[in-house]
Amino acid sequence: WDEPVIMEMGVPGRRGAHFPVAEDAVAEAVGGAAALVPAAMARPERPALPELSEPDILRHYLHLSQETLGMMGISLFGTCTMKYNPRVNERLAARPEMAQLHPKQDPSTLQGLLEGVHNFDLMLRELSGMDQFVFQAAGGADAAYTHTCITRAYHAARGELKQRDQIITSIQSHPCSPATANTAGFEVITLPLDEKGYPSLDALKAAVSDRTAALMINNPDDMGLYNPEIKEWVRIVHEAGGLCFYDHANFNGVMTKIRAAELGFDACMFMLHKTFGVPKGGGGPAVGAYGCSEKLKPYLPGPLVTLDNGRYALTDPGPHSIGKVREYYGNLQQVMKAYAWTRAMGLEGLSEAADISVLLNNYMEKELLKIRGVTRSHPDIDGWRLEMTRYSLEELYEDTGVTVADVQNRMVDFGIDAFWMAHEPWLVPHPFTPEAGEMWSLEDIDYWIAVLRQVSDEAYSNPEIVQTAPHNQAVQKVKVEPLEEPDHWAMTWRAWKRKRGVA
Amino acid sequence: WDEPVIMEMGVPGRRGAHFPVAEDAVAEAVGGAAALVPAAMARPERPALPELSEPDILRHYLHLSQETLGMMGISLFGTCTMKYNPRVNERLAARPEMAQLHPKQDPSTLQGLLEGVHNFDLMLRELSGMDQFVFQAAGGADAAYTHTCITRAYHAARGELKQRDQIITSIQSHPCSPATANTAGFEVITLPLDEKGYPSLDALKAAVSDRTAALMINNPDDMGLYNPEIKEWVRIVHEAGGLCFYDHANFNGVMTKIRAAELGFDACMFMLHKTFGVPKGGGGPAVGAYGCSEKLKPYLPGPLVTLDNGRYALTDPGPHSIGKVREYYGNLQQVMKAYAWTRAMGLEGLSEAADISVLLNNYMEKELLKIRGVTRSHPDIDGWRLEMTRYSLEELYEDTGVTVADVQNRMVDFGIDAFWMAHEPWLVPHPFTPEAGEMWSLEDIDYWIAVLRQVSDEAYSNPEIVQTAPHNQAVQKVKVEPLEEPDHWAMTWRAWKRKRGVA
Amino acid sequence: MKEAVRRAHPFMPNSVDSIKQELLQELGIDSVEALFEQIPASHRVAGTFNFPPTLSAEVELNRHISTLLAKNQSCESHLSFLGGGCWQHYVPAVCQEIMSRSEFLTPVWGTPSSDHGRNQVWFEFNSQLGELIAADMVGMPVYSWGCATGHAIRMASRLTGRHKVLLPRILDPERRAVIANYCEPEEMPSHIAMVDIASDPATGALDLADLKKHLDESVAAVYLETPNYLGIIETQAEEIAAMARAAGAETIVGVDPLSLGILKAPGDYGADIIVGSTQPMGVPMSCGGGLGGFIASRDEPRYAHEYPTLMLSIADTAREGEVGFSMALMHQSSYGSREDGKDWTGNSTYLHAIAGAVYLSLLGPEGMRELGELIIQRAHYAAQRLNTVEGISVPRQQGFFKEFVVNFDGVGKSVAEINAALLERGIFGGIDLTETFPELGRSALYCVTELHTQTDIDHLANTLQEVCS
Amino acid sequence: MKEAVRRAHPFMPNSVDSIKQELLQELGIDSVEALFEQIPASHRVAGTFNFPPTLSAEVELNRHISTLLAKNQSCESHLSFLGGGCWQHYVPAVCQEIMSRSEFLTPVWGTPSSDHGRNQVWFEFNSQLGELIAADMVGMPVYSWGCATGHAIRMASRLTGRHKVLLPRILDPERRAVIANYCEPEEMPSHIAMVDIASDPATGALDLADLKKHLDESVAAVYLETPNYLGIIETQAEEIAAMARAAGAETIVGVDPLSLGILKAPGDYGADIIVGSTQPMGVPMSCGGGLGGFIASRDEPRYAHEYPTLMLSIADTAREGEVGFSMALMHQSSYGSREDGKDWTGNSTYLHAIAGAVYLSLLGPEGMRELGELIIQRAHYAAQRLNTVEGISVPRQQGFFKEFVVNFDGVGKSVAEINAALLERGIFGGIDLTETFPELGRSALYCVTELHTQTDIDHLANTLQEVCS
Repeated sequence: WDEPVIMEMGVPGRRGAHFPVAEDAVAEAVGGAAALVPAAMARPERPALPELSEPDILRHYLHLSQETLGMMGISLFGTCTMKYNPRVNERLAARPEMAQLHPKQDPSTLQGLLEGVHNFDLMLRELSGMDQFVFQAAGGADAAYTHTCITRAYHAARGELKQRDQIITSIQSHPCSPATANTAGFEVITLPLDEKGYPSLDALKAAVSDRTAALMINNPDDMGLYNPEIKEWVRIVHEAGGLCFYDHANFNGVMTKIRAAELGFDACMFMLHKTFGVPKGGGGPAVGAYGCSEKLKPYLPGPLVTLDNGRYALTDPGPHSIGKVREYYGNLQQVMKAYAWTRAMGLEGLSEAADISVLLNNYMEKELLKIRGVTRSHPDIDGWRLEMTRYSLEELYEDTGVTVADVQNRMVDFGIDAFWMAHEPWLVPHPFTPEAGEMWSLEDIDYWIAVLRQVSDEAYSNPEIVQTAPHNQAVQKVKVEPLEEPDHWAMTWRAWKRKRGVA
Repeated sequence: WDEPVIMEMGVPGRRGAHFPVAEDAVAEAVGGAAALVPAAMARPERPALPELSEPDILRHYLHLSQETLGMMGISLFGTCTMKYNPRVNERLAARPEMAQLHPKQDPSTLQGLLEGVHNFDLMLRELSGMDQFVFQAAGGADAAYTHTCITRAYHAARGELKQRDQIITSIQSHPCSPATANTAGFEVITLPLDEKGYPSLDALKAAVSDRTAALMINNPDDMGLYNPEIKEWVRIVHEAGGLCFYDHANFNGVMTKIRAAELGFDACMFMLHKTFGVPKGGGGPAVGAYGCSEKLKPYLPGPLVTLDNGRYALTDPGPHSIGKVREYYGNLQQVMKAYAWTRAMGLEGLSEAADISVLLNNYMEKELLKIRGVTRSHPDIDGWRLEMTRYSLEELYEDTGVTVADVQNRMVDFGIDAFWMAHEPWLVPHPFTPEAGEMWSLEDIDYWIAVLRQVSDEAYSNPEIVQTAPHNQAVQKVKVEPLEEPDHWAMTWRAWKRKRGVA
Repeated sequence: MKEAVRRAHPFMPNSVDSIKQELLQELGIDSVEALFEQIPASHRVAGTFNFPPTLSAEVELNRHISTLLAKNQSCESHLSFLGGGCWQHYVPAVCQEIMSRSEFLTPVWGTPSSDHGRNQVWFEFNSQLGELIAADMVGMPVYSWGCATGHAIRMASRLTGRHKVLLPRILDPERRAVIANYCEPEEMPSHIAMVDIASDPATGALDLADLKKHLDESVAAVYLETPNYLGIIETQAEEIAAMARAAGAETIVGVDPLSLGILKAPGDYGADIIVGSTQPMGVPMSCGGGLGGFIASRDEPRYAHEYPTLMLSIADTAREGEVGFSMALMHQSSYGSREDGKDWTGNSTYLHAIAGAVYLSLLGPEGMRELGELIIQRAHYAAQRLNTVEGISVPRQQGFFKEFVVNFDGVGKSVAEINAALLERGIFGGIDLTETFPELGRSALYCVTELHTQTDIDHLANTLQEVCS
Repeated sequence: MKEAVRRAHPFMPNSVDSIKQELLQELGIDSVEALFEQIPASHRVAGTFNFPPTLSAEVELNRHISTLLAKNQSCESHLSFLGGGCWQHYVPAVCQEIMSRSEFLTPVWGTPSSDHGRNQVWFEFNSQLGELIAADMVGMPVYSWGCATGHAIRMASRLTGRHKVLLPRILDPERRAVIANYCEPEEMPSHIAMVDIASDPATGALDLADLKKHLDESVAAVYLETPNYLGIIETQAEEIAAMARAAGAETIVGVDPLSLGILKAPGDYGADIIVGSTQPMGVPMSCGGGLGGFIASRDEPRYAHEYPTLMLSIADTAREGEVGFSMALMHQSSYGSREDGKDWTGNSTYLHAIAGAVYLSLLGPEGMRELGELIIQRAHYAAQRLNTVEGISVPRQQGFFKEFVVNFDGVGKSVAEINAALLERGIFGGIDLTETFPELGRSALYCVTELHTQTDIDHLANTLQEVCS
């Protein structure tokens, strides 16, 4: 399809939808709409929206859907755990008994939903050892933010907030940990890695003080490395009076293997749209399920879903609550999907999924390292990685001039969606981080490996074909460099027209 | 996508769906399933179905959907009236209150459905002048067949069935008219066209006799020609004691303009999947709505949906009923969609749709006839055609060797799905019959015309590119000639494996 | 709701005055009315139409239709034991997902290339069905099981030149009525006589003695079903097929495909032509709108040339090693030969074939087995449970698949009364057989599937106990 | 339900013993346990999990979840007048169709080429929204209106270097609670003080005198909403923006996009930063799971460089004349700069942007107008009707959009009691304001949209009459 931007399409007067005209009695009673709008606020001209008919609009967006690879192809997007999204859950969540609920309905009219949410809370408690989950955070980063808000409330309740103004994290944590800590007003201390692939205990000890408000850490990290000293870390931070928050973004390889509370953490976070089978939707609606121990429960955002005398209730967590990180209770339709997915998997299924994801990752690693130009981060750290391994194409780049971005673009030509490279800052040059997970068949994984092998071969034999990729896609390579310039960027069609001088 | 046949895919032991194991109490009460199956009928081996996981299956069929053009592109499939299929109707019909109905439920539990069906019956009565509609026929051809069965019952009730063994139709009728007449046991008399484009009154008079059971005719025909003597035809057949059936397949151009009953017909048929906005689904589920006058009502297949004292009932049409042409009441979910579509269009909308489809067809005709190699059937018949025109590429073929099928294949390369050529027998060589209808924008129509112009240019400048088309499709031209040979055809994978000697 | 001003209709992109004017100008006319010149004035509609208000606003239309539908009670809102030709089975979400894809919802008839994906799905359905029933040749689906049977009988008549068919007395009355039309009234020259074959009253199996009595050289086909209308698994199928073959008649077997994970495939016990319903394979009931039928056989020209259906074949393409799909044997269809074609064909239930392909892929061999086992166990459990209710008996406790006859002779109420009482309690009781099979007394046909848990069955039994006492 | 034998899980294609064995062999190990060597034994789970039974059979899972959901009562089964931050508007079927396409449901983050179609839809959403609100720069959506406001206030604080924001007293308590977290407690060095501005009790409009009193050089931003939480259209918006500008403060305007078919666009009366909810544009409420927010502004580097959101730009591609889409200004996001980025970003509500793009395309300029007119007429009709009910008053009969305050001081019952009585009669009454806005007495916030017909409104009035008498 060669699909124009919709702002260019259509004909004046075409209609995509009608609305009823007000009933006669209504119009008689209140008069025309124009008279009801205060003159100062009446819109003088209609907004310059496109004018198309319904079939044209449908076809336009169907075409655009076909120009989106998504999980039609193979996507091993590391750190994000590509999951099967059972379509039964989509259909259930689309039912009016879920989709047509208003958050201010009386809880007596929401009993089924609250039961599902509560049941899922109980399951996550089992998986984490925590004492209460809330689902208000609308993404993993929002859950990290929730934690920073709770950290403020916790220390404020103790009168220590002014003093405790630092949050400690590692250079391998997800950017959302330092970013939300900073947004919440904390100073961020970022620990570097030592040669073992994680920060040293000494570095931690040096960072900890009576200014320490909290530790925010993931484990294993995005390189598939597990910090075996993590219990000690938690002990040290606790002793200094700080809170410990476990970013469980990389839970897939350790599901049912470890529990955050047993490692001593005060709180943790699961991403339902990553680990628990909820569709990613291109970037939400998502859920960062935030769980904590009894200690932090008074500070949770409210309301909590509780079971009282056989009825499910929405309960205020009390005066210490941080209030809200987002309006209402969270993306509960996504929580229901996660609940359904987890019931379908069952405990055994979760355990098996962790096994398979680790098994496949190590198989991939063995095969990928045979490919010319591919190396592994921390090559000197022996042993098996968990569900991910970080690789580098530095050698390929040095040999051929082909960058990791070129390889990414070229692989798309074979129906393989972009791998994840690495979060900033890049600790290894030209990084890439595929994650096998449990949903792709061995055949798919072998195909992925074969494509990377072929692209490597191309890089060594005919680098231009890789550097000018993609070749089989809806559009060619986008020129991204000018987008940092105010004269070139254009976030809307209005801006584009203006900057291009289009009529 | 390079998608293998699913029979080749998978790994033994993979599962796409689980079913529960019987509850303990059930298993205890009845024992294992094996014991419940009579030994003589126990299946010794599992069927050789493929073994895949759910995500693999989903992806396979999603890929195949993307390899289907359907109405993603532009399709002006003549005689079939491509319609917009409002997605709201699909969603409504998928509701459990429609999808999860059993036909043997007590009518008191089907009141909403029956109300919708009855309301739609009333609307079709308005559009046709008939006195009762039934929806049991599962397609237009099935409605024609219904008519032949009713014709039998009508004459049988008069003791004339043995004598009245002929059904008259025209060479321009849809093949289902003669075919269903023959299946019902009648001899078929097919009238040829005269120079005016429809059979002469003399030919009809010569054919009519006391053996005449019925006339089955469409009007306008697929060439966009209207037989202005049709009232006289009906009179002549009636006088001879025959019934007159109006195949309203080409209703789109005359909606709200003429009514079958006012022309004297005893019965008529509308295709809800063509004219009334129901999706075609690649070939059904469809509905041939069959309507008739009071005279034929006693012979209708049953039950009828009737309104009695404010309650909707399923009423037996009585002892003369032909019984059933298909189990139950018809594809009522499709009837509801047609009802919804017709309510959305409204009377004015139907009238406007007829206007637009005729207007666009004549516009297309004007433009298409400018294209080299394109001529019109009956070029000597002046005047405007209705919603279709039949063209011929004979000249193109004579000049270039490019066939109408080549052109069809080549147009697909531009995202234009196959046009309809013509029903058998072809009265003009290399025929094609686009139908503009009301759902395609003028821009789409202009694009269609431009593509045909380009293909014509190609045919004259570089015929090979047309003859070897398609070039941009999922698969190249299929070799169809061997498919008439028992050693080559293979309607199943089993047969293909056997004939190809595949393991 | 009145429309204040004329506005373009959302379904019609050219419903805009400027476009219509442009087109009229191109044609050099003032009004579209001129284009209808072919139609004599006396043919044009006189008078007005009594039409309900236009609901071009989707918000209104949606409300209207959903309010209508909300007046229904469904097999989801209620616990249903209705079967007998349309069955409530679980429809996996992936079937719905694929069947509702716009690409599959909207096509008509393209080229083998433009329809490639859809044709492949169809072929995969036919191929998987072929494995299930053990047949190398499968035609494209027809309207229903009854229609498939009607066509199959006509095929047999053409194959043998004979005009009689033997059918079981135990036959769905709906299906029988459909078949009757295919066999034509006696006045027609090609009339096919329908002769009923009795059943063994004890087992419900076909009475072989009665079959033998009627099976002579005038018989075109013997039609049998397993499980039959009353759920009974026919154990003598192989023997019956052999008898038919000996008499020069075709054996037509009707089958519930969902039984074939555990029951023997018809192709493996001598069926010549196999028919059945496609509805159980991933298609919602939709008050009977989910029906579909199939016709299959051995892959022999003798059979191939009598199919009325379209026939989709796998085939090579112009590219070495690539396969595509195309219709074969078109010339013998009504499209190819009008009245000289085999019966007729037309729009059918092809979208359901897409659901069926997905369904069979999802289940696979082990899913089919599990499903069959679950159904047969739960159905037997239900039969046992109901048999313990005072006044109720289940005459046949064995040898059935998912349906069975429940007799209420010991209850002082008619089946209609009992069903009415069940309905009040949220249950759709089984199909009333009192009038259609009077020899069974006050009986009803109960259907139990994978959707009925033990709890559901126990609830039925308890409610019947309450209702019948 | 017990599992008799281990069977491969349908979601996991490698959950097959043969594959797992093959992989173990490739790795030269006996058991997968070896791969977890990094995790010390003392870290591994001790003890067991108390987990509910596995429902790997979709037929069971579907039954379980749908049975749960059936315990809810919805705004479809009931007549609802709830609004106040989450609104029941009609969601056109095409929005649902497109939003549920597998291609849009499943992607994460590809290349500009592999994501091209989706990126274009996002750009089309931002572009259409830009037209609606009159803003050249629109960021990718955030979690909610409240979150958008919080970020906008922080943007203003960074832009001005000031740490105070003036907000209307009339503000959704939910949204206020969200904003409060963004403004940080006073202990934090970058704390932003929140100061309430009173409203004119008669009109509900912002009290300009009170505003003037607080508007000085310490103020980073003035935040106003129109229509506000109580539905009131702010008529002095232009004046307020001018006052803020004069004080060197930013004007942040929160707006209901569905009002903008008939109400003036914020960009046209001086708004610097515009925020609002995306939920009304084609997204079902889902108990609040349908929320989403937007942030927009003039296209000036000063604003552009303070956005915390991702920024999607149209751009040229390597092919002459072709356009594509890519993220701009990534370096300033938290992905690009960790704690040095602007606030933070992450997974958001981008799927809703797809629904929104379709929604705005469907409505177009005339649909937006029709919708706005219908809502404002029906809402006023409802206000009139309710005002006639004995004991009930609607203090403000004019100047609101779709929501308005209903006062029950004349009724001898609390709002909670009245709502309970309405619920018994199938109606969800308006949001109880008694505790959140005690100055309004016993009041409730009623919401009337295109979904409420005259009949529905009359039914509400009649039912209230019954309930309140």
